Amino acid sequence: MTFTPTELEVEGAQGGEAARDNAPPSPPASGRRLARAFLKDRAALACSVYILLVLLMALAAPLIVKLSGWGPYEFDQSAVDPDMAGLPLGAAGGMGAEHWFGVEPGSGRDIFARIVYGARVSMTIALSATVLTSVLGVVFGLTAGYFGGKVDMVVSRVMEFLMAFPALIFMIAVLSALPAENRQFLLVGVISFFGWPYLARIVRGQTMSLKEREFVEAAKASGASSGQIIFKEILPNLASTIIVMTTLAVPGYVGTEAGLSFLGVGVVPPTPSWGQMIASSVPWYAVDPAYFLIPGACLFLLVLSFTVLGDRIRRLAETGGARA
Amino acid sequence: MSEALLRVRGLTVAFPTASGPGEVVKALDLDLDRGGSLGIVGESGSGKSMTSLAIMGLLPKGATRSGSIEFAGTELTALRERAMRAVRGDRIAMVFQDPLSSLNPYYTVGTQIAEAYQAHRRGVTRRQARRVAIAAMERVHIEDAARRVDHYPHQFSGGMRQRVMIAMTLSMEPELIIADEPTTALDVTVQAQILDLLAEIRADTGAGLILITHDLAVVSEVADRIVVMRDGDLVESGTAERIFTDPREPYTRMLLEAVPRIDDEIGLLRTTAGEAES
Amino acid sequence: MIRFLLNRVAGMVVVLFLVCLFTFVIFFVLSPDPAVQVCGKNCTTEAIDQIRANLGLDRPFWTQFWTFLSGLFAGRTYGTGANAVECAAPCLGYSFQSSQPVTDMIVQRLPVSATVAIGAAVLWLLAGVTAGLVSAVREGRFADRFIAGLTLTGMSIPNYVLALALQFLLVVTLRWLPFPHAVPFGEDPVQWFMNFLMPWIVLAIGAAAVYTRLTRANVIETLQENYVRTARAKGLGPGLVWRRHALRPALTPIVTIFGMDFASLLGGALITETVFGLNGIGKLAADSITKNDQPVIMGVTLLAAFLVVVGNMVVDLLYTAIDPRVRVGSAT
Amino acid sequence: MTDAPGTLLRARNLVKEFDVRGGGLFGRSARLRAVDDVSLDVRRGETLALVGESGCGKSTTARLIARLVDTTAGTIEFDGREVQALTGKDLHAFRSEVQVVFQDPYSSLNPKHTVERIVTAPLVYQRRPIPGGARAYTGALMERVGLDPDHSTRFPAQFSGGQAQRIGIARALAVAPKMIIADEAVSALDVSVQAQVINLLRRLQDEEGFSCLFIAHDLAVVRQIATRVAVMNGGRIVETGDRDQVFDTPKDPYTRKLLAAVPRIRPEWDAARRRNEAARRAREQEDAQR
Repeated sequence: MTFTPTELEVEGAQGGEAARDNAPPSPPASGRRLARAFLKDRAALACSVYILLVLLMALAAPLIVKLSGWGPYEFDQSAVDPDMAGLPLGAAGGMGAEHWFGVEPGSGRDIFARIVYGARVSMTIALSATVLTSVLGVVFGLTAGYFGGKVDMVVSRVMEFLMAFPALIFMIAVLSALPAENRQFLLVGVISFFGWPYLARIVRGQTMSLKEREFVEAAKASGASSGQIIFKEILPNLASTIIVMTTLAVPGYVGTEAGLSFLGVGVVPPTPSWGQMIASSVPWYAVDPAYFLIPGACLFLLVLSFTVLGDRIRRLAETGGARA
Repeated sequence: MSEALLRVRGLTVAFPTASGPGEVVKALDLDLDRGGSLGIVGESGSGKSMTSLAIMGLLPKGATRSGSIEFAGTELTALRERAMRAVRGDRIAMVFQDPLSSLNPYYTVGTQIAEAYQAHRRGVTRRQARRVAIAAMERVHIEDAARRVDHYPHQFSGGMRQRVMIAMTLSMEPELIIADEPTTALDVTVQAQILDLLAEIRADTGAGLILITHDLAVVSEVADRIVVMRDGDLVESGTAERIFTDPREPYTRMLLEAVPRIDDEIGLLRTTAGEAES
Repeated sequence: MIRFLLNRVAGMVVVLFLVCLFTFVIFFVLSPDPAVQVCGKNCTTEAIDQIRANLGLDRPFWTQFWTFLSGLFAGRTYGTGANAVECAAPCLGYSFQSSQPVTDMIVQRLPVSATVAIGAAVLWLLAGVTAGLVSAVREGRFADRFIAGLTLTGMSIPNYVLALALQFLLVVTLRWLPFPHAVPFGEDPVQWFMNFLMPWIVLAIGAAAVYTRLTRANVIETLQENYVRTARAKGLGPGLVWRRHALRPALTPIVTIFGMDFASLLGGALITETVFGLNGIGKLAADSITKNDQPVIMGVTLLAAFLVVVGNMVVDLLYTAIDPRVRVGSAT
Repeated sequence: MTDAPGTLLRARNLVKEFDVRGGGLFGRSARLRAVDDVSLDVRRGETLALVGESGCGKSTTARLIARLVDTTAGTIEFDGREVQALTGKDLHAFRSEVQVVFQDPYSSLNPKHTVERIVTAPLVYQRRPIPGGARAYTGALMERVGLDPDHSTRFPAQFSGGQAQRIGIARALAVAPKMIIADEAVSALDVSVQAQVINLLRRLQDEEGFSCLFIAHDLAVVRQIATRVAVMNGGRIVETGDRDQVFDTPKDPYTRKLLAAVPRIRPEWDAARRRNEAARRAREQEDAQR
């Protein structure tokens, strides 16, 4: 699994350049102009629509399942063929009016319902992890970057230490060693624990360069406290970086959650998650391709949407900056 | 001796913008005699740097150039890239403002001086090129040149880096040196040394010089002809003495009045008409 | 220079020590009693106590940790008297499941993982840098936008989805490739190559996408440097300007990232090896997780961390060798 | 040592050292002495110019006096109080008595804040009421520095360099300081704009009577604005004196070297220009009368 670090590094490096290149700095890109540019971009629009759709699906899961008729945990033995080792009856994995996306081989559970509920799990975990990482990353990055010296040394060493870990293997190791209760909380915790340094490092770097800008000294000479300087003077200048970084982090966490569930240390069955659905489809892919194609495509599209969106927001933020 | 070295007529440089092409240099005329020195003066955004890049054929992507640039009888705008490359560095050399970023940090200064020589003189061995590099560095008074030739740009001070840049142009014995704000990034004592060096080299080699600067005092010490630019327009041109003793355009007069003098009366500095303070 | 080296080595030792400690805490303190697991079903209290004594689990935490650490460097002996088992350095303990030494298990699997990693690395480096260069040269044109679309897709596709999709397409539907099975290189090189082709592709795609973007961004940025303008002003031809003044500075940072990515891949490609049934370190880890075979998981984790830390250091040294600004300090 | 009457700031034997460490366990640690035993006085209402080339320690000295960095040794006495010892309320009071105008007008203004927020920041940070409300107060200050008060909701990037520097001056004036430290405040500006800002500073000083510590590398600019001049080299002050004494009869060899290096327009050209200018004016007047 190509984990996100290197990619984040790329983005970070660019973001850093953009922030340092400031002669003369641009006016803060007006929200309305950005929105207009955004609406013109069809790819970005399509991606937002898909993300919204998945979000909506996750939020209204019980309602949607009522409409489709089958719950995520209900077995439908009538939809599978016991003579064919439980292969779904009918073409394309049993797709039809009864089961919109077909059924799982063997158990006959409705794939649509499991996709809907899986979206709920995946989104909750990815978004919570993103929020937690962002908070940790911003707080530690700002603190280390602004205060420097000993504080910076401690935070930087911790970050280096966490980043030196083979994160995926270690997450698996930790999760497999820890008890299986409250897996979802553990997942969020473990993902965030290993994830925050990547944002923190970039925030730290930008804070260090912002700190050298004279407006920080001006604020200090005006009697501002460290807290006021950090939150009132520096943080507003980091806003676009943080937005871009978090948007780009979401797909990473969606992928990580799915990957961990795929490996069997993520969400515990029978709770559905997309990664776990793909994992359980491995023995069947040759005979029932629909079983892995559907969650696979859903997952791919979600990650793609977030990546494209993050990419577009970054470009908007940059050109908004260049168009002084 | 008053044979023309450079004759620019109607030079226009434009960049495409959202509202049609934006002209940063507008119908500029320049003349420089062989061995003469021309100062181009202007404030930021006057288009003086773009003028030099246009002469070198090094405009950034997207920029368009029109008009005529005649160098020693050759029309540069009609040359193909390959022929222009033979002129660049060999017959017209350029010194840039920021010597640190203008030198490649990955190579020794010797390599960077020698590669220009090798590019223009066929069949030159490495050893020969290196000797040329050392000679050029000695000529710009870098002490211990034989050892310093193997040092990297970051191992030199700002003034020494600018000397390296000048050595680079010297190795080719160019007929014209274009120096774009060569002393702006330097301290005043170092600036004096670099200006002296440029004068010395001109006297030795008979090369023509175009000095681009925002500093009227500097240009008054170096140039015999001066061109004043503002927003891409040529405001006024003439001999240095004429411009400094009898400026005809209001902008030139204002500029001269605004310069703080080290040896003149102290009083209210005159600024642009209408914007003067109280 | 020597000072710098010493600093790096010291830092590395500290990180590795912390990794050991961290791993050890998680596996021997937080997880359920290993002795019970080793003993299996129908176990008596005495038997468990015996195993505890053999494994040294009855001793205090720091003693256990020390024994573990010294085992890594000097080997250790399990049990006493006739039952004593000698475990040579670097000793990572014994598998609960197969009772094999973990070190041996890892060493056996190393060639497969190395093959997977090297092949994938060659592929992604070639593809990524080439595509990045093309993108940079054709900036804003069709080729650039096309590659940009490809990279976004490549970055977004989870590799197990890609692995399954490729298998379905190339093996099941089109039958271009055989079903993956282990064939030694000496026996049938063509089969061997076909066998590894899919894992290489799967692993390379995501990284290639990242390298493409990185190369593109670096090259475009370098071309705007003042020293590139100087090189052109000297009258150098486009070939020289590119080779000397644009590519070297632009590609240097890629070395850094490549070293780290490659090192972490050597430590096992869990998902890819599992999906394709390749008997590498990644699969070993995945299998041990399902069987809850803690010494093996721990061994693999330590190995992976070791590789990343060492890779990191090698990259730093390489960087020092490449970039004169780091290599030679400024004089006066 | 007795206090000269009217001395506002008295700095004695200032030293500032920076750690230049290699970092890590085996890093070689070195100390760089940026300011080395500097003593200076700023009298009420005067402008003391601190000149020197890059890296001579003049900016660090300014930061020490503004208490933006802590001293390694030495004392700074402002208006009878020891600056290093100030805390809490006293420090806030000091912050409104000493204000700084920085070199780079864009870098010194927060790009994400409006002019209004920037100009009133010193009052807000010191928890002081804004007389007459933020909008009106900003407007009045902007007028005083020659800016359009209607532009108070704009962002720094929407102004030119000279205008942005005026915003920086307005911010400094917001708390009616006793001393303004101008750190290369006109170095980044084009010559015509530079002249305007110098004139503005001189006018404001006449009106307000604040003292000024003017840090610069450009001797010609310094000569236009300074009452007294201190020349720095290698972290030390090599010469202090009244402006005319320093410029006309410099004592220290370094000062002489510095002065000799300044490029100048030939005096005879300037004289000729002034004659021509006078003649031209006379002609114009004649034309007008005709």
